[in-house]
Amino acid sequence: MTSEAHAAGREYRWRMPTSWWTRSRNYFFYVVREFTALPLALWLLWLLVEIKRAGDGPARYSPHGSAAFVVFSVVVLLFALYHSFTFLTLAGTIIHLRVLDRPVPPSLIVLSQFGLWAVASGVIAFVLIWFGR
Amino acid sequence: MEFESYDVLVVGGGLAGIRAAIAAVEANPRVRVGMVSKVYPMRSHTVSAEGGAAAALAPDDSYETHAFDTIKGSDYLADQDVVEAFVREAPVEVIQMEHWGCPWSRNPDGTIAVRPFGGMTTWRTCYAADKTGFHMLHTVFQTSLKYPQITRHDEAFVTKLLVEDSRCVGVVALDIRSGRFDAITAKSVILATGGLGRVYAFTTNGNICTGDGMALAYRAGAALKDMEMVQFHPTGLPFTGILITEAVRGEGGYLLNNQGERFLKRYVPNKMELGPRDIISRAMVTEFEAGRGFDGPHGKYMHLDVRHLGEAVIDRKLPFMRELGREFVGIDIVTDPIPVRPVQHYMMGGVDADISGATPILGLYAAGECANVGLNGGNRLGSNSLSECLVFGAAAGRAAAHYAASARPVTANPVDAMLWDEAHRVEAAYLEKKGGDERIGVIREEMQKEMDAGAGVFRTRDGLSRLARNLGGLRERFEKVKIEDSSRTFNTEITAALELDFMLEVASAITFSALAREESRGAHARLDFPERDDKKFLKHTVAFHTNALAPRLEYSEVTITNFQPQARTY
Amino acid sequence: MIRRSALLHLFYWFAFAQGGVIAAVLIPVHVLVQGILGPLGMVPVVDRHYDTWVRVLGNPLVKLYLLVLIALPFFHFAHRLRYLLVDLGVPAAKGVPAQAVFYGGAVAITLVTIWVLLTTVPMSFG
Amino acid sequence: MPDKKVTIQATRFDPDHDEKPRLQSYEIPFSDESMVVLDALNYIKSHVDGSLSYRWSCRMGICGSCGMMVNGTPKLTCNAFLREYWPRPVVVEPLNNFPLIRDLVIDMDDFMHKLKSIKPWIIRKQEIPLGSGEHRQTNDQIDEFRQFSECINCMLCYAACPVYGLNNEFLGPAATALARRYNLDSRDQGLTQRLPVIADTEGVWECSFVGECSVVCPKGVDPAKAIQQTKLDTTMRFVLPFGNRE
Ligand SMILES: Cc1cc2nc3c(=O)[nH]c(=O)nc-3n(C[C@H](O)[C@H](O)[C@H](O)COP(=O)(O)OP(=O)(O)OC[C@H]3O[C@@H](n4cnc5c(N)ncnc54)[C@H](O)[C@@H]3O)c2cc1C
Ligand code: SF4
Ligand code: F3S
Ligand code: FES
Repeated sequence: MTSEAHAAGREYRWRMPTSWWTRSRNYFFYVVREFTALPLALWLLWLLVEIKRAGDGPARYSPHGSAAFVVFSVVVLLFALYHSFTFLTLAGTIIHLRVLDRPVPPSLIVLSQFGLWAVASGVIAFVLIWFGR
Repeated sequence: MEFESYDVLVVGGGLAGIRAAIAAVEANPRVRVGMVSKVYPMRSHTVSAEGGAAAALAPDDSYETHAFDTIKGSDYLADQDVVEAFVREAPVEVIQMEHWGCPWSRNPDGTIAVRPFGGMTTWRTCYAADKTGFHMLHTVFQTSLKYPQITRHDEAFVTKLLVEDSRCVGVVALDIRSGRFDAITAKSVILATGGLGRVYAFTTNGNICTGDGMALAYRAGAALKDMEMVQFHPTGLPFTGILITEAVRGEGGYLLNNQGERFLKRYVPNKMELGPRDIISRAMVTEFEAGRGFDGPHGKYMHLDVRHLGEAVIDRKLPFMRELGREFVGIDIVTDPIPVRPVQHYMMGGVDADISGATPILGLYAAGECANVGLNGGNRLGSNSLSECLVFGAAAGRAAAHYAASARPVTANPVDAMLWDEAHRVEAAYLEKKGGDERIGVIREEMQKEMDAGAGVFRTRDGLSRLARNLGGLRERFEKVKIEDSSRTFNTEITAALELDFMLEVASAITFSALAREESRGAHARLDFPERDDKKFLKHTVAFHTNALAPRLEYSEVTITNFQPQARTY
Repeated sequence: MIRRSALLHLFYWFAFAQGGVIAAVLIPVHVLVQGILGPLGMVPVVDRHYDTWVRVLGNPLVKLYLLVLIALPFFHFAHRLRYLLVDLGVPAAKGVPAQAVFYGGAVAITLVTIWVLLTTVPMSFG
Repeated sequence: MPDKKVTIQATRFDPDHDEKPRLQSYEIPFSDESMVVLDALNYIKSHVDGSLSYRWSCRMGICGSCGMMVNGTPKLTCNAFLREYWPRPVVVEPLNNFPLIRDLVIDMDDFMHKLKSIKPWIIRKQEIPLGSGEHRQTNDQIDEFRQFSECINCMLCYAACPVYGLNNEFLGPAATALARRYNLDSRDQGLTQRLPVIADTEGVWECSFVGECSVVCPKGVDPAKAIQQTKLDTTMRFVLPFGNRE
């Protein structure tokens, strides 16, 4: 009788179809966002192999370079950018900072995240190329 | 059929009802309280109140001025002892709400801020942006969840009061979800069922405001007081009737006619936009008649202009108004004037109750908009109603808990029979009836149109007599109503029928009370009797239910303490 | 007080968030330079030549960096893929065994990375 | 446009007679540009089929009772304009992810329990007496939690959240937002009492930040933000050296 004690037997139970994520664009992009983990993981494993190969000796050392690998990397890059973009944007909604007792607007946080990303990418690219001469 | 029993049963989960439930528990922690509501409590119509709640909190304010403003606003029909008690309690209740978490808007020093409101001589309306009722309702509702003594019956529709030897011992409620009738008994019952705006076509009130509690009490033998006093708010959006809060004028908005003129200078020159609602509504209708209104697809309207306030003020103080403008009219109030016209808004009349909410029926109390404790008289001042729900909700809760402590328990025997009778009455009238060809929706719409035409801003004997006749006709047609829904589960057609039944009841109480008051006072403006007549009508109209359409009318004295009636000019 | 099992989720989430930042900030440029520009010969890259690659890999700071770059994101990936499986209708991915597999996997990859980094090129501060 | 019509397809389900829900089509006059989906339902109930059941009250987007799926998206029907769908038919279904009681009416019990479980009231170690007046609170302090206090309990966010759809035990968006509303209120001291519920296994950790809850929220509450912030705050309490681990 109280709302706490209703018999729920006669209700129709809604079931989520497993294909729920194909039903709206937002859901689809969410699944893509989560899926970025897989290609990124594979690429890091490749990097690990590349490091391991440094033990092969000067004569037998052969870095990855096939066309297939480049194509794979291009695909991974797209996923990686999508991951970075979504992750850094969303972080802006999470981080709740106060400076001088005033909340920092989320847009500023997002901006600084992207700034950090740009700087880090620049430095890393420089190092990778500079020491490769 | 089940049988639940409480010490105190509250009918209504709005601001008044929940405040009463908490007050009962705080008065006596051993009291078991039941709370019945036909919608989940946070859906109650209190949620739509925008402007604020009045309390003499500001340092430059005083109880006397709040009392005087309220009494003058009521056109001297308020009971002055009630008003005096009210103005003292209101600040306490506002602070109590603050302690429960209500996000009142604040002054820079962190104290509760106040804003100006119509008919108030100083700033005394506490507000939570422009969603005051929403925040207050959610605050009390969420706070009520912490009391294990309170048991809720959500989505249960009260169809009848159980009265035994002129003592109220509970209610019969239809559990909407299961379609089952239950007797819920209690040593005392508090009605807090809100207003009746839906008897009008053009109203700010929600779908649930159908005057149920008033009709329930009326049929049980209690009286309805001052039912002719129906408030029309000057600024509703045409078509939807959505309210544009008085706070818009409080914050400095202008009312303009089609000449671009602040026409209120002819009606309330000293107050302008901050005049009381009844006078401004009449001024607008008068201007319409003189051809100075705008013409729209939904009738005439005026402009409410806030453009000069600037975007920053609007976003800080009136964000919900901007949202409503954008969503429901497709305008941005920062750059466009808002179309508005008078709209039914509030019921000053209601169940005749004393200062503690007690009615002449033993164990039956009433609070909030469904009650008439004598606070509002002929015209309620904006923002007094939310405070009224708090002050008199709490008073009724305490009085009911006190009464319950000494009352003898309710016996099952007559209750069972009454439950059975009531369940049969409703089933025979709606579920099992054969034949009938009238649609609920059609009768309701006709009633609403009739009420708008006959019992609106201005009234005449002819109009009211015609309305009375037509209500009689509608009552007959209602007997032939057809229910298409045969299900027991969540049958909202039955509840709509029950509501229409109640509305026809209160509509006739309004009509006959208005017909008998041959003067103009407060919201009751008779074109055939344009003057106030203190000799004959400084009295409350008290209507009793009869078996005929017309009630039996009596009159009772108005309590006057410190403020002698004067002419009411602004 | 938070329950122990919930506390575990707190640490998973913490690792997920840290790994996510690392992945977001560091990975794209590595993929671009080492996976695309280098192999296409558009710029010289350190891992395209045995000598430069070995010289850099000997640096302990580089080793530490590579550990962070490779290992931490796997805690992020493990978390995401586990939740993705749940979302796609594999409730078993919630259970303790699945937690052991996914986060255990990330730990395993961390260990392998450490092993590779320690065994391939000896440390040198040159 | 005197004769404009609009087709409404509404879910019908009566547990007394039906195994499962079905759609019923109604063609009704589209007489005014400002008509909303709820007006269409009201027209049907008043003039075509009195047995259609649904909830509504305020018609101004504040009572939170009229949430339904409109063409597959959770919406307040009093705020969903027909002109945005016309001339295509408008499909009106009950909110996803909830048990269905009747036609367009869903079962709210689960949320009512969850709401209570997060203790949505001010908790203080020491009450201050009424006589000593109000707590001082600046508008800045209110801004901390204002957004999360705007929730009208309309359940659109629950209907949009796939995680809730898969697991009804999940505390979910609105309840977490309300918990955060109280935790951020300068008058409240109840965080440690709420943590065991919000930071439980079925609490914030279940959320995988789909974010759709915030997209559909009609009041800008951003419950997704409330959840992620709760994750971060709670985590910091445990991992920072001087965090309060109570
Ligand atoms: C748009 C709008 C704006 C307003 N703004 C202001 C303002 O700024 N300031 C101010 O002071 N006042 C304002 N008012 C007036 C004020 O909001 C109301 O008078 C007040 O909220 C009424 O509260 P209540 O508790 O009496 O009733 P309600 O909040 O209407 O609650 C009624 C309760 O009774 C229950 N109920 C009704 N019938 C039954 C039944 N048969 N069985 C079971 N339960 C039943 C309902 O479910 C509901 O829970 C405004 C009103 C409107 C419409
Ligand atoms: S958070 Fe938004 S969508 Fe969810 S219930 Fe509250 S108002 Fe509705
Ligand atoms: S949609 Fe659901 S998964 Fe989280 S961010 Fe919102 S609660
Ligand atoms: S009817 Fe109240 S929110 Fe739509």
